[in-house]
Amino acid sequence: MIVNVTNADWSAIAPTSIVAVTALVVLIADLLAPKHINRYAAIVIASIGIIVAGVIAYNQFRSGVNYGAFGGAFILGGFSTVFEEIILIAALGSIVLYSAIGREDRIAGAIALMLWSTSGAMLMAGAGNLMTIFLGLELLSLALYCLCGLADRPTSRESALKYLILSSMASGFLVYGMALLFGASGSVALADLTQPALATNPLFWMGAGMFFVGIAFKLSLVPFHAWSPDVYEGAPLPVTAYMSVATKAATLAVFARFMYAAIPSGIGDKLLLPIWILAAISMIVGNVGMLAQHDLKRLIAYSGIAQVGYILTALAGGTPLGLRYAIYYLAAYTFMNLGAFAVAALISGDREEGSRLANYRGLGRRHPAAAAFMTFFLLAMAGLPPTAGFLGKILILSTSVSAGYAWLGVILIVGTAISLYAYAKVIRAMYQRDEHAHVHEAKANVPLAWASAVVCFVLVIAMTFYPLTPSNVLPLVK
Amino acid sequence: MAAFWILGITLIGSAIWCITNTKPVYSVVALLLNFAALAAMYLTLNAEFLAVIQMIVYSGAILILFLFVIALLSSGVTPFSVGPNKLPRIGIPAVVVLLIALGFLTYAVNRVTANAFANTSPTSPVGPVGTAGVFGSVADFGKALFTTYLLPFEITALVLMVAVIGVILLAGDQAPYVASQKQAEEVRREMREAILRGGE
Amino acid sequence: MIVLALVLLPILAGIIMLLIPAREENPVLAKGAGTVIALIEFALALGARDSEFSLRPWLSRPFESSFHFGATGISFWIVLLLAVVTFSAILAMSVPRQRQFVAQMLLLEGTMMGVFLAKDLLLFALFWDLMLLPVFFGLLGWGEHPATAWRYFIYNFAGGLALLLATATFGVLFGSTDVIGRTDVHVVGSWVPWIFIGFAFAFLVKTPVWPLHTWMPPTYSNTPPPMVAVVSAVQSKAGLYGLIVICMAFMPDYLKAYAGVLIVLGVISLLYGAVVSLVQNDTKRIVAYSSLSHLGLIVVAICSFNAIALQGALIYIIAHGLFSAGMFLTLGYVEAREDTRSLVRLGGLGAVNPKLAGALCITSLAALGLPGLAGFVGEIVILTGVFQAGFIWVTILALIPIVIAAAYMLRLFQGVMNGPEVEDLPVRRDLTWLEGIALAPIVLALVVLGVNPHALTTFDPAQYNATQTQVAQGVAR
Amino acid sequence: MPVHHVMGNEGNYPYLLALWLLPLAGAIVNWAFGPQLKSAAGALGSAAIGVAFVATVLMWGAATQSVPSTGGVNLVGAHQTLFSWLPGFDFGLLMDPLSLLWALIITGVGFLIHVYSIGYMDGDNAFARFFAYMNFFVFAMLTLVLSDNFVGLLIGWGLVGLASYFLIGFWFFKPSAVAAARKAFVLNVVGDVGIMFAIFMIFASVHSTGFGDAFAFAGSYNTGWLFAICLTLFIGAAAKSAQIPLQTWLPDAMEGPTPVSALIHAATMVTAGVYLIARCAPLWSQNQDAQMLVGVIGALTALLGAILGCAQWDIKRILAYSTMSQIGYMIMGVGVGAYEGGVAHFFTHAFFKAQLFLGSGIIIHALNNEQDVRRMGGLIKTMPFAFVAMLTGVIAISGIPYLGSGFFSKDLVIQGALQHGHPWLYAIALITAGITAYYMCRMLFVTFLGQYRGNVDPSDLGIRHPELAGTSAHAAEHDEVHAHAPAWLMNVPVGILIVPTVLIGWLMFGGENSPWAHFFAQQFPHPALPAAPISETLTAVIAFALVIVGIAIAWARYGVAPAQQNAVERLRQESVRMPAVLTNAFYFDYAIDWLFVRTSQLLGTLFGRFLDPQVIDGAVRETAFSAQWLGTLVRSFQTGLLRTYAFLLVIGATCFMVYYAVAMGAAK
Amino acid sequence: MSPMAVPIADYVGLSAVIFFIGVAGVIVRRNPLIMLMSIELMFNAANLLFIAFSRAWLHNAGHIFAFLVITVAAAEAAIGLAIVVTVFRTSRHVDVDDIALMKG
Repeated sequence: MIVNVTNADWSAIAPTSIVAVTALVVLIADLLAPKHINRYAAIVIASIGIIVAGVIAYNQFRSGVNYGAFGGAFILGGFSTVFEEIILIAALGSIVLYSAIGREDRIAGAIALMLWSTSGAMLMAGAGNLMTIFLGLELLSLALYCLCGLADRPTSRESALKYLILSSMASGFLVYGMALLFGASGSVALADLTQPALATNPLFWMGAGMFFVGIAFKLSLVPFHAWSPDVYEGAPLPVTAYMSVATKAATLAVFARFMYAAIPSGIGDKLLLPIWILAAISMIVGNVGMLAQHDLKRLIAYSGIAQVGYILTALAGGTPLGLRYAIYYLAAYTFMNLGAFAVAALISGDREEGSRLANYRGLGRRHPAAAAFMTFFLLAMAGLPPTAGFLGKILILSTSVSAGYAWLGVILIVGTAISLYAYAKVIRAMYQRDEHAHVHEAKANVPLAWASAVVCFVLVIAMTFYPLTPSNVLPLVK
Repeated sequence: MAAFWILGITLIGSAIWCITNTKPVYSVVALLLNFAALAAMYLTLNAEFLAVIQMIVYSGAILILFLFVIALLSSGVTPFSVGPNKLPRIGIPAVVVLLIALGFLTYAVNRVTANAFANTSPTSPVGPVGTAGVFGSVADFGKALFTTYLLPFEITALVLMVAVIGVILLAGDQAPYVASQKQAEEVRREMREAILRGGE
Repeated sequence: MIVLALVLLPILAGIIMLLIPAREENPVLAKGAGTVIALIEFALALGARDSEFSLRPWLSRPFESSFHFGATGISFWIVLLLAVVTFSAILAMSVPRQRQFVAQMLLLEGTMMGVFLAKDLLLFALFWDLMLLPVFFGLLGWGEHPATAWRYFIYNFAGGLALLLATATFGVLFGSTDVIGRTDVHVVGSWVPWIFIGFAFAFLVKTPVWPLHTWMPPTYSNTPPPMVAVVSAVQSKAGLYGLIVICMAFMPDYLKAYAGVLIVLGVISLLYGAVVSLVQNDTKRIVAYSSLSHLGLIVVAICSFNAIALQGALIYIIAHGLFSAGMFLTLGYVEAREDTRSLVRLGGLGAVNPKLAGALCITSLAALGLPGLAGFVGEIVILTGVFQAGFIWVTILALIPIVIAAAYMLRLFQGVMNGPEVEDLPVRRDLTWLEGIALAPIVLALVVLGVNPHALTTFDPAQYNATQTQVAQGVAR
Repeated sequence: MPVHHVMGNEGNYPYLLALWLLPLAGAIVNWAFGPQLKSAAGALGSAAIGVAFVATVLMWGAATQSVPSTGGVNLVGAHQTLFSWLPGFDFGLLMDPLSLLWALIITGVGFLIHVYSIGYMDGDNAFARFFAYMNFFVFAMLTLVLSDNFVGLLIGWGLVGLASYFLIGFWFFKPSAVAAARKAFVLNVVGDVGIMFAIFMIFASVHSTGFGDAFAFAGSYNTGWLFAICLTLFIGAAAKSAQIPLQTWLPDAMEGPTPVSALIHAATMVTAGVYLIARCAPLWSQNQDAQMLVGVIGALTALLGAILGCAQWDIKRILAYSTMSQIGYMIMGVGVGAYEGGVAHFFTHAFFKAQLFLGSGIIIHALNNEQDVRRMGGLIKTMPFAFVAMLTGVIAISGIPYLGSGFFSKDLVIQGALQHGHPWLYAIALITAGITAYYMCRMLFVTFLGQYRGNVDPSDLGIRHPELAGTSAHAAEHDEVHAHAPAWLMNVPVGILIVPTVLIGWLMFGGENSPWAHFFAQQFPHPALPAAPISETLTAVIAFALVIVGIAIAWARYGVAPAQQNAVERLRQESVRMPAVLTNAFYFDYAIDWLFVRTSQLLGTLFGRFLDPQVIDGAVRETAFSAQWLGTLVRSFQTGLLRTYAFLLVIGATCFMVYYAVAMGAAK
Repeated sequence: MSPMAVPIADYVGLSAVIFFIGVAGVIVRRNPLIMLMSIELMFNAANLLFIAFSRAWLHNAGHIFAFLVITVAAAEAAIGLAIVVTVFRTSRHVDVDDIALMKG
């Protein structure tokens, strides 16, 4: 059997390739560029690469192409491109934060790693067989292990170690599950998993179960969530920003493709029930976990645990609209998170002061604009209007109700109520009249971070009034 | 049949030896044994190329790396030791849980019958080990790798690149980045405090 | 378009005011600008009757939703009330950081305009949550105890979330949320009771009704007077408005099924608020608990399913808005002069401040339902209807708080204004002309509506025979 | 909507509008421009009422004009529809003989009292405000009596209560006045609420609140409802007219200036209850139970007021209890069905009680706000005019045959009770007449005979707490010397009032053929009644005998020469030995306080201090705490130890495998 | 084609045992190096499964997958060891229980 690799195949992974190659360019430019500009050189080159990749992906989306490249290893289509765009946005939003943070001499390397990580995530978005999923995931994760450990803090190295060991363990489950799935279907292609005979095949069931363990770990669903607060806290700020969005987006893409396109018909409800239960638990535990946090990144980790629960609520039931609104909420979540991290970067110095919540005390007076932005993003995460978080929750609620998973909607509401309490504590600290707080002064002169915050702000509002949910995604999942 | 059992017992035994040894070096040795047995088992399954790769990559590269690291970490004034166990009672529950998982996994999988695989059309026939063009041969493997599975193969390049660059960045300059002596002291104090506080 | 302007003008003005750098601080200018905008809003509101604006779609799936505003039916009157009260509140206030406060007031006005003008449920829910924020920040920035802000926010946001869930479910079941004021809306199915409960919970928290009321007294006593005037006058009406135009118009059967519970809660609120008011020493808390009592009466009116009672509810909604705003503003002036709200410390102000005493007197008399003022009209029309609907015991119980109201309102008025002059209170100044102008429209409206409430009626007598649903739709339409 | 049954001739009556609105205009002008008007305020206020009186007189013809009867209700008077209050609620003015009578008293006596007030209130800081309130009161009272429907009546009802509140608390720097004002208002609101409830029932029955509709269907009410309507209406009447058990505010109301007591708390407002029952005669006539109830309450109030009148020392409180007692007579009269009698007693009472109050006002004014009769005495020498005024009033109220107007009207009431079949009420009324004569003469003798006691130490007179008894407490506040207005301003109105006080009763002379009976011929129902067992002449004789006994006892105790000489010691003895049940007015105040006020306050405290913060908020707080506790629980799993996380992961994975193994089995 | 001499279920059982021995190693051992080795055991168990199934299906996708897993495992071991070195270079003992700065 000979498979011809055509030009179309290469163009399918063009955005991914561009990102991967950009990483090399960044590394080379770092060697060549003078020391005092290499930080901005790296950021600018990376940004250009990402934007070019984004434009190409957008054109692919517009043209409506839909085919499996490399013998079905990578499926190009609306679904993959939408997720690619979200991942690219996450990467762009995180990379610009390097302008405010980090050591000069490692920035180029870090950005290169982040770009490779991005390309891994993008591969996951388009993965059509188990191998691409596995490799994309490993590419994403391996780069992130390194990125986590790059800051010169004990916590950073600790987070790298924790992430490495736990994530590898989860990868072990994932790959073992893949082996069982391969054993069940005799193929590594996702499309082959829809054979009706598999519905009663124990290998398939156990394989899917172990596969989901890996997925749930990456999505940091309870009880596979334990790594994320520690890792988020220890990792450098831009890495946390990136990780909080990109891993989730890529894993969600894999999960969505799996649940929409790789399950024998008729067993979806039963097969996926544990995931919905975990989503429900995550919504509660994630929001509850926020209540007693002292670190912004940790808080966002818990928040992310809950937000993934929201997104899964949209997917529950497997309706076409559910997928659209999951993507909508994912995009909203991306902007809200990136916005919050941009503000955190704004008030950070060399030692990431923006991460500790103690430093937000009295921010409302010292730096009203930053405080206002932070308030906005936190309230958006809580789902207050007029933000995309609000509309996203409405859409998720309506799909969950119409799909027969209203109990998830109710839990979503309960979780949101708890979350507001937690976000409110941060906001309260910002507007507290505490004259004696000894806190770090905001730098607030980082144009890129400002720009990032403003763009996120505008987009979060705009998405409320013009909900640009991708309309033609579902047919392209398969 | 006999080979499977011998190799299987060797695999299990060496694996248990590996994780129970107090000295990491012995663990590496046990792992080496394990990998070798596994390679042999690959041979019985008509995967001679994988068996070779297993020996070269795992035994030749990865385990050597482990040994280097063990040597590196032990090279200080005192050999490295293990601190107080903060989770002393995790062993028994862990084993119980794992046995449950194992039980359910094997129970479930044992319900599959061999004829589930009967109605398949092989991509290449099974022949003697080492024969070109048959299932498991280098040619068979290579052809698949560079055609059907070209994309995964390409990605491995990136994976390795990440590993290289990542390790360089991680293990490179470890001096804390500080602008001044005063700041350096502050950083150290902060680190000390962070350690004492145990993370909030 | 005019309704869109009603909503957007104050919001934009408020945002712009917030964005002006702090060093350009000019309290008089800020207040002036706020007053002018409030005046423009008033003019717009006057001209907005029955005008509509619709831009579609906002969403087309999973349900249709559009940017649809309209000043029809009761919306017009509440919006007018809002415009008047906001004008009065902004005109004669003095708080620190005036510019930011005026901005919050304008934002509050704009968002509440949105609530009462929205003809789309989703839009309604959006503004519903949004209108919490200015009050929240007002409490945070200018309240005495910031903790109150959280209590206010968490309670009301919990209600907002229930509203959200109910709205989403409603949208899915009916296929559209562009429904307020429509007559062809009938939702059926096993979900409807839950939708109803969601809506009702949100509305009852907002109103509030016992036992969901505990956020209200601290909120009212801590919020700066200009803001609490608007909140108590108009924001608390959002729940009642929702109960009429949503619960009653679309789910009358369920409202009827749960009416017993709601009426019991309303009656408990009535009595509870009244007796608690009787023993409070904080002037603003007295009014807060009295609001609990008065709003309980409106809940009873709505749930009694009687056209006359509903008519009375509309009148009382406006009347309560006017007199509670008047009371809070006047008590605010007292507080600004004497730096205290405690009845224990206040006393004898009337001798030196006859105008202030007059203002407090008229508003408190309206609050206790003095015949000839607007509050009385609402009370008697409501109770006439409730009695006619057959709730004889409810009527009897609802009459008791009227007596108690006389006791606590007079205790309040006399405690502040009458008695011997208190020695250690600071030197005082009578009502300034600006404050007088601020109170004038409220007092005037109280008298005019008390003498001739006919102007307020939104439907003709023939509709007394119409079904409750039709009346509710008529109210919304 | 039901057909409107209008009472009276529909038409346009400018005089009617004028007499209604002029006092309001006066009130507004006085209120708004008081400081600028200065002393002209009094003249302006009086003029407004005077003109209104003229307009009222000019309305006489229209008000007594009968309408071609259409059956059912007797139709008489003038009616003007004003505006639609709400859809279905029309608002109009009705002037029939009953309203006319009240309007005449309100504007006529009101005018005299206004003029008197110019003198009495001269020099007060809030002179203009006083007249604003007084004018406002007249307007409110006119609204009450002129309204053609129950809602309008209730509006007037509430507004007179408000005016009363303002005027009782006129000197609002006095805590006692403030408390009295609040008490009066709250108790009156109880009455308002009663009328409201009656309105609900009437509306539910006839879908209208107009008098015409309510009375036209009087026969069609369910008996139980009709009784309930009458009962609740009577609650209103009782509160306003100080009938048991809502009477306690009236004595306290004497905290107001004396002209206020004369106009509001004697002549007009407190008789609104009488008006209400007379107005609702068609309803009362249909219900024996209601008649019985109201008659009994009226008689009891009359007796109780009289008994309490014997135990008072404050001249105005004596008059207040006498007012209560006399209104008891009126209520009994209209209650049992003797409407003409009850209304007649209102009519004469308005004059003689105003006379008495204004007379006492002259004394109080002259004695610098001294009100305790124990500190008076011998005033006959210094104030002969006041004595004459008071004497005519006492004669009238005591019911000395043919010498005072009270005789005629009281006789009508007493005889009416017998005629309508209530012999027990008849007996009570007769006894009360005797007691009335006693305590009025007691007041007269103690005040005017003997030696002046103003310079005696209060404790020698048995005054225990001079500062609380109101003897000289507010005298001190009006110490500043000011030029008094000319005395004729106060004396002339009193002089004018002497005439009707003595003579007006002759209108009722002549039984069926009296002008009085003619005047009301078309107003009230006149059922055929059996002849009374005791003739009217005999009743008069019995009453006179009892009155003579009363006067004799008073004379023996206070009038005879030894009593005059030992006055100080005797008064002290009497003060000290006064039974506590009388000084505490039969403990009604305590009962109301404990039953209602303190109970409500206790509940309020319980709710406000405990239920709200501890239970309801406590529950919410506990929820928040449990969320916080859950947060701590989640944190406790987050040990920071890698192996814990790994173990968690494995537990999760195990659960997955267990589930899938089981679910797969179920799928097969 | 020759059928497999050993039932496929035996291979699955064997690999599952090895896999869970690896998992147990991660949980109970405190030495990060042993943990990494245990993870290698887990990957190898998966590899064994891939190859066994490959043989059962006579489909070489399993071989390719196993090859990829080996590559990834190598990269992971390299990065993992680098991280372990950075973490423990300054410390006198090697114990994951000692690295718990972050918790809660």
